[in-house]
Amino acid sequence: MTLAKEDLILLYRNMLLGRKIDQLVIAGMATGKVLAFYHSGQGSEGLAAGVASFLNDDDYIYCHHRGHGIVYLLSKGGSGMEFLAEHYGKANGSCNGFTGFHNADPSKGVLGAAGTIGSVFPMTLGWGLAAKKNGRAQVAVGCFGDGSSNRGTLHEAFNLSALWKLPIVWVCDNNGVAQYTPIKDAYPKEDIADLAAGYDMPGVVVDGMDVLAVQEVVQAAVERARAGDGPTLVEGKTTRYRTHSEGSPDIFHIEARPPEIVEAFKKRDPIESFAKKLIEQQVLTEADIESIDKELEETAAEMDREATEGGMPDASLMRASLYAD
Amino acid sequence: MTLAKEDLILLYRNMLLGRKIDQLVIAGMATGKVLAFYHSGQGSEGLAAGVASFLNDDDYIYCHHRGHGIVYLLSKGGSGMEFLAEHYGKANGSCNGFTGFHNADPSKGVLGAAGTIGSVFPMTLGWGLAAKKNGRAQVAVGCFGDGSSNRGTLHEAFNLSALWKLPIVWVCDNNGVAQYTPIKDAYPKEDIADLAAGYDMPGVVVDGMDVLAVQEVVQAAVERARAGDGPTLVEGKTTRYRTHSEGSPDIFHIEARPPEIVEAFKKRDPIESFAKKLIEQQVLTEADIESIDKELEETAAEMDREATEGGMPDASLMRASLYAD
Amino acid sequence: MRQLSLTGAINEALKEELQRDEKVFCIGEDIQAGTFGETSGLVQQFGPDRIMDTPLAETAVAGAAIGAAMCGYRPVADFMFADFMWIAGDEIFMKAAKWHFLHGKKVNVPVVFLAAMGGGFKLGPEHSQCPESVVMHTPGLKLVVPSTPYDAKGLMKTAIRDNNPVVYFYHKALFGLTGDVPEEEYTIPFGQADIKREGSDVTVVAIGQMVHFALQAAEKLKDKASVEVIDPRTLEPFDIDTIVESVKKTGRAVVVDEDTLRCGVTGEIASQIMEQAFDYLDAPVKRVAAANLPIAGGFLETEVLPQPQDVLAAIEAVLE
Amino acid sequence: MRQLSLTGAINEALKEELQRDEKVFCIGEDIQAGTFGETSGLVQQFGPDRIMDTPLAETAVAGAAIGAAMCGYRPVADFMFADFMWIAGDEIFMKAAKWHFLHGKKVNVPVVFLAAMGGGFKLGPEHSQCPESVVMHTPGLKLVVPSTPYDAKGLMKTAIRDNNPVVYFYHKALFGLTGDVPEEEYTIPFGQADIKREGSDVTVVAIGQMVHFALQAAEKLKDKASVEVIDPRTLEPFDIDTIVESVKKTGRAVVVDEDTLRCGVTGEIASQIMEQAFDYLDAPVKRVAAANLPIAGGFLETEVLPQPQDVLAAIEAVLE
Ligand SMILES: Cc1ncc(C[n+]2csc(CCOP(=O)(O)OP(=O)(O)O)c2C)c(N)n1
Ligand SMILES: Cc1ncc(C[n+]2csc(CCOP(=O)(O)OP(=O)(O)O)c2C)c(N)n1
Ligand SMILES: [Mg+2]
Ligand SMILES: [Mg+2]
Repeated sequence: MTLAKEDLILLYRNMLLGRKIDQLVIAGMATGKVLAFYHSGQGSEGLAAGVASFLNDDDYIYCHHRGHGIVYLLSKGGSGMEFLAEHYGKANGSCNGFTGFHNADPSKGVLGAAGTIGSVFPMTLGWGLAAKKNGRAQVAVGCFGDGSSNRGTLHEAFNLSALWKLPIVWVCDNNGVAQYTPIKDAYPKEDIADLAAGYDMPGVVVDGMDVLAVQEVVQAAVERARAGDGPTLVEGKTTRYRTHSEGSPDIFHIEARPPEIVEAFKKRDPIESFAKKLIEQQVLTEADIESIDKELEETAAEMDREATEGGMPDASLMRASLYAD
Repeated sequence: MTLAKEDLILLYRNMLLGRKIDQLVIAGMATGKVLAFYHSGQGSEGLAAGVASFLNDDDYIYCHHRGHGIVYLLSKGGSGMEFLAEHYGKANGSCNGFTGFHNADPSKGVLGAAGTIGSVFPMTLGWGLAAKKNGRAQVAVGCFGDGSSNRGTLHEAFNLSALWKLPIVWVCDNNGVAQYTPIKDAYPKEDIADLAAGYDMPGVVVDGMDVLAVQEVVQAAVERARAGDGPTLVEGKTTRYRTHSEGSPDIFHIEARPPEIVEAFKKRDPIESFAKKLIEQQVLTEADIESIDKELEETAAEMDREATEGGMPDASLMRASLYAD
Repeated sequence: MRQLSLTGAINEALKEELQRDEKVFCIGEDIQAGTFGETSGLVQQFGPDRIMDTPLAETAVAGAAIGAAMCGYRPVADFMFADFMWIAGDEIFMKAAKWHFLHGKKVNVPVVFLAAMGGGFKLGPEHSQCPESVVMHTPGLKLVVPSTPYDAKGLMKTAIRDNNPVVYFYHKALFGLTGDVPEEEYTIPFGQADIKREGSDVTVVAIGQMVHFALQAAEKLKDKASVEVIDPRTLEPFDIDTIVESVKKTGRAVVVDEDTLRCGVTGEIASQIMEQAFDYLDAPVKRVAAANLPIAGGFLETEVLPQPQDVLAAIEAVLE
Repeated sequence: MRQLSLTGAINEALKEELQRDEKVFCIGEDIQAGTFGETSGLVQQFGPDRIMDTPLAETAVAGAAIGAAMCGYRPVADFMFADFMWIAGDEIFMKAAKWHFLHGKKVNVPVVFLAAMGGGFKLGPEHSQCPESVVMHTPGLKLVVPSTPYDAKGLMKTAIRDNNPVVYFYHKALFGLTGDVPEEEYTIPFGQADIKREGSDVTVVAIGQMVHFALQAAEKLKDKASVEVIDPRTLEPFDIDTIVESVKKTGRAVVVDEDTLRCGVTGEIASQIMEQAFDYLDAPVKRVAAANLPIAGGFLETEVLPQPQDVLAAIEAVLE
């Protein structure tokens, strides 16, 4: 698929709106408006938008926890307002304000995610199995981080997905760090994509800061999956602009994380660099970029207003939520 | 290390005594003398003896469950009598008759094994970590099957053992089947050894029916580990002469396991073929082979006698065994 | 009436539900053959896509089932031995159990976790447990433990049709137990205890194989005392009302289960009886359960697990 | 006397034991920095080989610790959140717990599993649990739950020196709680409950953070009733004698814990009280625990977890 103008603009909007919402949550953490914790996704919007912007509503996705999945969610068609409201603990939140940070929108193939890292593997495996059984050429996309890739659940799910040729795209957001642990102290090789060969599965490394490069690689993996040729592992190299979670130190073990790392990546910020490219390629003008920025600023603010005005969560509904009827 | 005559004979004796004890347990299953279940190890004696015969007493080993580890145990210097007594549920069993099939002889580096397949990975990882901390050039050997290799614990332990360059030798007894599941329906590739590359770990395939080939490959891996160069994965191709456990059907899913498979391997029986080789190479004569056979027949019978005469297990000792003092 | 073994009853329930609803499938290790016969013969009729043999990978088996359930399927994940559920601990106790609640009631997880539990085969501590308390303790999991072929079939059909995760434990010692199972379709609602024997002097609440130990004891005591034996059949939902009603009549209660005593289901049931029938109790509720030890294999298994004479002695003790 | 926070007391105990015995080491994810400060500052003194940061791999962390313990080391495996122990379910509940017994007393497993438990931070059902009952239910695991900095330090030193697997849960809400901690070396033996407040009208058994809720309630009620507050400090071994003695004096008991009610530790403790002090009880033992729901995040967390007013109300109720 070659991208039409509106496709390119969509990618840009998904990244930009995601970052604006990310900033709102960060602000909300400072004021106590956000109730639990927050793991900012700034720095990996390119990977997230490139992965999720052109999936179908009935494709399943397990969003990575960076930004609590906001860019994946928006790209998949989910609601930013509900995302914010959930973080504010409000009844109009994506999970009725029961959780403080989870997403769920089955109508968009967003079936949720767990608080334990590495659950992406068994859950996405099951969605991929269902997708294959459905026989409607759906795909399941499982997104995780470099640290998550150390969980044993990866091995079992990678093996079965390859063995059963399930329509799954495994996406690793390799930002080089897991909480305070640099990847060199978590995995002996350079590329996590190298794990794929052990399962006869293609493993592809892509520049996660380049939304178009990601989109192209993922598109190929999605087509391969839809065609019944089985899973692919895509590893996107990104960075984490901020600390692991708001308020936590920015360290490798006990030393400061070398600022050069982030600085180098920031020069290739997925949003700014893509804006530049869109202007160069005359897809958009400076003025367009500005007006999109204004528009999305308004959109985010409106979402924030609506989320903030949400009612308190319903305790009796919560008590009635242990079981499905 | 090139093997001296007595080394070659030791390999032969370890395989042969192991098979004789295996046959005693099978007979005991039939008479009800053996209390739990039994997973015969006939067909993989060559791999087991080749792996364990020349380790030091202070090297740790996690025995694979085939033959409930008997050939590994004997090769490591453990007691066949205690092995039998444990299976007969007697007080003189390796675990005081508390378990019916477990082994433990810390003085020989046999720290035990679990009833759940795949525990070999985290446990051996810990022994390897201790070995490295001890700084006495010990190794830890973790033995498992092709089916076991599907457990997620493999990924976590392989990764950490490679990352930390632990002195571990991972040994896979690939007999092509896990209970009723042929490996082609459990893993998409031909060689499990291919998993090693994902961890920057050497992966070696060896003919598990050839005790000398195994010994050579394992020796190299052990030396590598002792030298501090990290773990190696050794995959030995073997077969399972008998059913998964005594009394269970010999099937792939629901069809009979093709007899040709076992027949082909039996032509290369690790014990018979090694006897032939020893005679050809004039290490032993036909007469020697016969007298060794007689001798070990007696040894096994004597072990059986002593095990059978063992007293009933001590209930009060059992109740006092919840905790170490 | 037509007789079936308990395993045969489970097998028939699976077969009927597989026939009734194409969304139902079975998944697990070596289930096409069926390690205990529970799934034997199904693949011949329904094919390998609906009776799925898997590699030896418990987190993947659980995940495949849980994930597919979220997408509208009704998987029965067979864990062979109940002990092995620990290996998929996160998937069963944190994913399946909490997912529906955690996602604002938007996603259902209609999965059945099937596993054989209990001792009697001298298989040692990793192949003999009855992990009932851990399941009953976990909000979001329903728990079925049948004691007869009739209950086994009716409860399995209900489990598969339930829109929530259901753990279904059947006891190894009852595999071959035969009993009446009507040819006609029937289901048994969750949360309805069954009075297996009526009595007026003492109430015995027993689960799984222990129901039979209790019935034997009741028979032995029939000239001395009238023993009521109640089988909850499902531990979640739990029918405490039937039990409390009985205790108000008898004034004495014994709770029998094969799981480890401490923090087991016996303590929970005994506490609920005390809370709701304290003034009716003529004696403290007595508990019979496994000793606080791993389950020994070999000859000593009987020293750890509750035996028929222990149940008998406990009933006699509360009657004094 | 010198004041330390509860986390600081744990940290000091680790430091002293690391100094005392070179076989002691700490292992876990991001423990060199220390997610909750429990291990902070140790790597600077003891180096990365004894304060080991690991990849995100719970079965490997547990296995590395358990396996090394079998070889004579005394690892402290830090699981960050108690909820994550489910991920190493097989390793902790089937390997560590059973190994010594299973291998005829020939192999010891002196490992400590350290984890923060409990709610109060609105982190939802996978970061807020108090999985006490599951541990207490498992033969072979000891269980420590401190409520003060003094207890936290003394019990940690005992835990590290114990030759068996010990699970050590400390409550998130108590991280910063400060209290007296002597400079001098001391340890606290397992299995000795501590009477945190003496009283004669009602016995309140409370665990972890609940000890403080109970003490607040006792203070509020001091003009109406004399409340005795008992903190078991270790749930295995469990000091039932001190509790029974108290109940024989007061005739009334409330058991308070933050873990889920059903099959929780409260039912076990209530049952043991009934069994050993039935004739002394003027009212049924009352239980206060978490509702049978996953632990909601956000504003609704307080609707699921026991609150101070719940403890107060329960005490008032048994006093009627
Ligand atoms: C099973 C589990 N272990 C540990 C944690 C704590 N934790 C949350 S995020 C995280 C780091 C994850 O790193 P990575 O997968 O690389 O994702 P990133 O945060 O870097 O995007 C850790 C250790 C958890 N939530 N679940
Ligand atoms: C975790 C776990 N799952 C399943 C089983 C049941 N089981 C015992 S041995 C076995 C097959 C193991 O196959 P493999 O590792 O290839 O060893 P083999 O028996 O073929 O030598 C199975 C499924 C078990 N004991 N533990
Ligand atoms: Mg990362
Ligand atoms: Mg095999």
